[in-house]
Amino acid sequence: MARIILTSGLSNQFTSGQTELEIDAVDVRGLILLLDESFPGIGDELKREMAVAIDGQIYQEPFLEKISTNSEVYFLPRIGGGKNILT
Amino acid sequence: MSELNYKCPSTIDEATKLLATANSNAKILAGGTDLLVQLRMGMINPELIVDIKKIKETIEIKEFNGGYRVGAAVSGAELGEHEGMKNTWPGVVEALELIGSTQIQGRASLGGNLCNASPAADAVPAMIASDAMCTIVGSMGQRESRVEDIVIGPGQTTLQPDEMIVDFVFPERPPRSSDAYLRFIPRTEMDIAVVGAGVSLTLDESGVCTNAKVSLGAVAATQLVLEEGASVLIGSTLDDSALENLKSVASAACRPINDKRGTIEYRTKVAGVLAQRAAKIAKQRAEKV
Amino acid sequence: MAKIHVTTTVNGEPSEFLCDPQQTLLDVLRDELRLTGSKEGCATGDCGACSIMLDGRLVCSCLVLGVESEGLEVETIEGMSSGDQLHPLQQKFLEEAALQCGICTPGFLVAAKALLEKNPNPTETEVRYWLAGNLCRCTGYDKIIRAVLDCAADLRGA
Amino acid sequence: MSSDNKDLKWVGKSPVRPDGNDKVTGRAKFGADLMLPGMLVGKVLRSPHAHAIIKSIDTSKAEALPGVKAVITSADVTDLSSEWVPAGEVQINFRDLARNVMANEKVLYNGHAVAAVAATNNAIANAALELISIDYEVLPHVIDVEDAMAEDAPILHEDMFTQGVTPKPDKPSNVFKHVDIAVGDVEAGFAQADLIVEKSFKTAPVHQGYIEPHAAVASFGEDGKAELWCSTQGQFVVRLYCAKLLGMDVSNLRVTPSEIGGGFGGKTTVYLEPVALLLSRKAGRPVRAVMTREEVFRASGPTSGAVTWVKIGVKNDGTIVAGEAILKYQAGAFAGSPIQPGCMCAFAPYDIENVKVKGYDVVVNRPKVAAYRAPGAPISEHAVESVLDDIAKQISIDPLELREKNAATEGTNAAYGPKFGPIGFVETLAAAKAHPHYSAPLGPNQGRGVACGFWFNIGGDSCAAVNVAEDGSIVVSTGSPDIGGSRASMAIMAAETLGIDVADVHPNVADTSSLGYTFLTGGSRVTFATGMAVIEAAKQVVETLRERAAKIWDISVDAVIWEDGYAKPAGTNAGDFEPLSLGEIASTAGKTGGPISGNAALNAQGAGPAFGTHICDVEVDPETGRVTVLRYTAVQDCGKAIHKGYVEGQIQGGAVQGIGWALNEEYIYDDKGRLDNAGFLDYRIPVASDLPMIDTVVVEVANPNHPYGVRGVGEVPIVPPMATVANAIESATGIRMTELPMSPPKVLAAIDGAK
Repeated sequence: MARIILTSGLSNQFTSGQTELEIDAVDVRGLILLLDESFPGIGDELKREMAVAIDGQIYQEPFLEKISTNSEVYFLPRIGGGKNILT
Repeated sequence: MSELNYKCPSTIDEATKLLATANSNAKILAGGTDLLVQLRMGMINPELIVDIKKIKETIEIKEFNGGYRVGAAVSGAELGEHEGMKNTWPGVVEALELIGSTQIQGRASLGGNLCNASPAADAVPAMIASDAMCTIVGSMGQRESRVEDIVIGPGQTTLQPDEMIVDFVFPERPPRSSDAYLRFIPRTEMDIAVVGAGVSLTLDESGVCTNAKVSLGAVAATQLVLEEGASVLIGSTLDDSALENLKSVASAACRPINDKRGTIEYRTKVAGVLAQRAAKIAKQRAEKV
Repeated sequence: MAKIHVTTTVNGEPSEFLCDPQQTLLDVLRDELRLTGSKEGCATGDCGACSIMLDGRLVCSCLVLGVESEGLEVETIEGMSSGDQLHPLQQKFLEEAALQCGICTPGFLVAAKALLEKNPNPTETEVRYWLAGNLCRCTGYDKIIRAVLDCAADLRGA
Repeated sequence: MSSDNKDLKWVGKSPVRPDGNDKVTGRAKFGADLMLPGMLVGKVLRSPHAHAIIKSIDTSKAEALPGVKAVITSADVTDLSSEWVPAGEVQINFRDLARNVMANEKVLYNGHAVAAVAATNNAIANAALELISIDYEVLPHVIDVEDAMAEDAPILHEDMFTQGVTPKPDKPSNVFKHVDIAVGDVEAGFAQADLIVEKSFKTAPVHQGYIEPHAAVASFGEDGKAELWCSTQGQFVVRLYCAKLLGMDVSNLRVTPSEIGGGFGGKTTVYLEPVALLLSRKAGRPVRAVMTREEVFRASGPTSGAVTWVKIGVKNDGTIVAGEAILKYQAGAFAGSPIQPGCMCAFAPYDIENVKVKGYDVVVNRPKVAAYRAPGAPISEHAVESVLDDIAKQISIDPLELREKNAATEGTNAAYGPKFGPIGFVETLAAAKAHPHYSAPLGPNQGRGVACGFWFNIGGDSCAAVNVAEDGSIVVSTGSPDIGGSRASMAIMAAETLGIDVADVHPNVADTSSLGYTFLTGGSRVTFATGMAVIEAAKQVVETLRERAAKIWDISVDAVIWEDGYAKPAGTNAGDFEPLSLGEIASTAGKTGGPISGNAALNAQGAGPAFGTHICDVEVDPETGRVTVLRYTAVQDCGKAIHKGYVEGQIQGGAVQGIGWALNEEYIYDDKGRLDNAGFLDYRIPVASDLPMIDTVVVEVANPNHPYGVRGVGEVPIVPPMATVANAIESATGIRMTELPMSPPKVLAAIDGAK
């Protein structure tokens, strides 16, 4: 089971405070689908807002990145040279 | 869009005629460092611009009764290259040279700085402290005036619409006389004075101050002449207690405003500090001449 | 509006143009003569990007009327190199990475050239104060000041 | 390849930049330098009010003025529905973007665009603006972030309900969203602390201050296709935004980036570009729109002003046991301040078990904030680095040692979550400690301060084409505008990969129709991400060159190696052939399979986070409050410096922007909410005579995810200066300044107050 960590912002909104989960998923796409089944609505939020760090490696636009059984997967807000505040 | 015309007369007579016929819709162009900004920003909308830089009297520096006549349109760069003025009136020269950048120095003039009538004008307190006179010509003829009698409020002068300043007269100086001008700005360059202080003085052989004049800028609607400041210096050797007195009378005399460049409290405090520091520099200079 | 005919010399070339009385020399150089090397960063004499030489004096062309240049000598960045030879200051700015975006560079070069012609051996402080009217937001000025000092040393050595 | 690779030929050197000659001769064409036949002048009418309802706009008089060819208002801009959509890696709300470009229903800040005209010359355009009459109903305004959060504050957007709070609020608010970051248990952490220090701070909004004002030239065709030339950090981003706002097919718009006169994040969005296009479409002629400096200050940028509070608990030995922060950032008139990265960066440099950060994104009647170098980070890290300085003093430990004791290293869980890979923070601390500056003597009224800074750095989408010309010279095309010498780094990486002279590589910045999507120049991503694309494309070229040589020699490609720009037989049994140069292979390319070209399109992952440590000496005039920076040293981990000179330049420039932020830069508003210092005269960026030389120390801890070990450089150096200078002032005067800018009146008041 991979260890999944959510921001406290997300956990307040969708998982009633739970920030750590154990889930089996082969890649980020699959993981988000599984999360959305247990916490309806979180999927869109994750796809729209979040980057992912798998074992320390940050992916700004995660989708097909592989997840191994003992991976540590952090969802964190996308960041960029201010490009997250363009409007 | 009112029609704007430009004229570049070569004599004072031509210039004053142009000013007279334009009845107060004309602006005089010397260095233009204020005028062009005001034009660009739409703050002024004149019908005629009279460029006085082709008039011999306004662009030359000449010796006069042991002192100097400095044309109203002489640039800071030119004044700064004039050994005589630098040695006799270093405070006046440094005041004009403090205005803006090297580029501004290529244009900015004593006449423009005075007639723009800004309370923060750098050259004006120095000229007032130096007891400078100016020559004014209008359609009614020529008159002389003390520089300190020209500015009567922000943007307001005692000049008539058809009058122009031709030159400034800096009198001959007795031995052991000198002057200094200091201003405070947030950066080291390129700002408008938050406070300015000009001091001119004369010492006797024993180092006692026999004559002094102190003027402050940017601490009231017009430049201030500190009679009291002069009297605390005269008769003293500009020792610490005299300078402390100068500091407090200078601060006491301030009637500043709060604006984007400084607060009442700050301007009042720093005016005293600068008057004190300027007096020290003037003293050191006077001891050397 | 009645345009005024002006005859002047730009970078050594006799030059004529028509301009409105309120048009600045910078507008004339850029829009009428198509010499766009002089830049408008502020139009109020605060940034120095439009620096030129007017009858041997360093000025901001945004604070000069086009009509004022009648009969005068105007020198711009376009006249700084000769043929395919860069001016030593231009060369030094390239070698020492004294520019990043390059928008302020023409103004700095014109101003620095004026300095070295007046004072071939300036101190760092003299260079910094002479160039205080030229704003640069990219470099922090360090490499610009070094380039001017190093170029001055080369020219003295040469 | 790693950064300690000794046999690098070009990487790390400082060759003259390929675009240098044009930039020292005035030949380079910047945004306002382009002219087209029949070109009109575009000008924008802006709101004199901070907050008002637009009751009506009458443009008839302006339209009737001879020489006026087009007038537009918000009626000409499609009012898009409010949705946050991904744009590249970015979240953007096109409705806000449209309404910032041209005010609709309400003006939300002094300087907000309300109409625009295109006329045959400047004077007519200006006259036309004066003929547009607008009936405003002035509303109460709010400028300060905490006033905007107050119960009774004037509301900017009636449809804004605070996000990230449950239950959903029932009334609108100026707080767009809350951000929460929590690791461990701060209460438990503080309970273990021997010393707890907490302080509040205020930072001023600051403008990027690029010397080149925004400029755009647009030419719209009758066929619905358009050309746009503009000064931007990202031509592809401009293309997307403009196409969306004008309802065009993205590919019908060709955007060509001019040379760009500085950006620092401020040219990552659009202001004039859609306006110029709309005017050109309406007038049927090319239109050039250029901002005045006053417009730049009133209507573009800046970064957020903020109110921050930080609480840190330590053991007597200096171990940080807990850190907590509350950050309130101004977003300007529309939602979207850099609060998120601000929260994430606050404690990022340190290994702290218990961290809690709460952030607020707050709208106020100011121009919409834009990106500015390491957006959000300088504001939160200023507070943390200031509090750390007080802690070091109170437990009498050297401020660098305090940071060394708690510094994040490889494997540390960053305060925002994931583990750090290889990072060079402690190396920068060690280099700072060893630097002669740190032990140099100080005089009276002088003080020394140190502080650190962190930024993530990013990668993202980049394309590159490497084309071999007939004579073997190389043209490298990328989609990344060159703000600070990136053409030079691209040329260096291509030359290194191809084993040829850097002078034979000619980089070029391509327009949106000539190359694939490339995300903008920002986030310190270009040398990393676009560099990876260039290296990848160059490797393809090398492969092709080996194949062609194999064909010429009629041997197997495996028997051909590429070395120092030549194809050579792999060994004696491969055959005895004279090495073939790139030129020789290129000249016969037609016979061996046609032109030789490499093309890469990638989304670069694995950007290397970067850290900096700065040292500053100041002298404080106790009678005037003037702070003079006497000496400044900036140490930074750059992974690998590709072009040494421009890496140093980035660090020096960033540090000096930070010094301006620390000492003099601020927005001054009058009681009507109008900006009172919209110019370089009273918005005081540092001038040459304000500064000493900026000494730089480049530390190189390679980023394993880049072929040459590159980390982004441009953002980090603006993070430490505000606290570095504040800490130096504290050391000189014993006074902790908590409000930026630390201008003479504030410093003097603090000194007198302490007497």
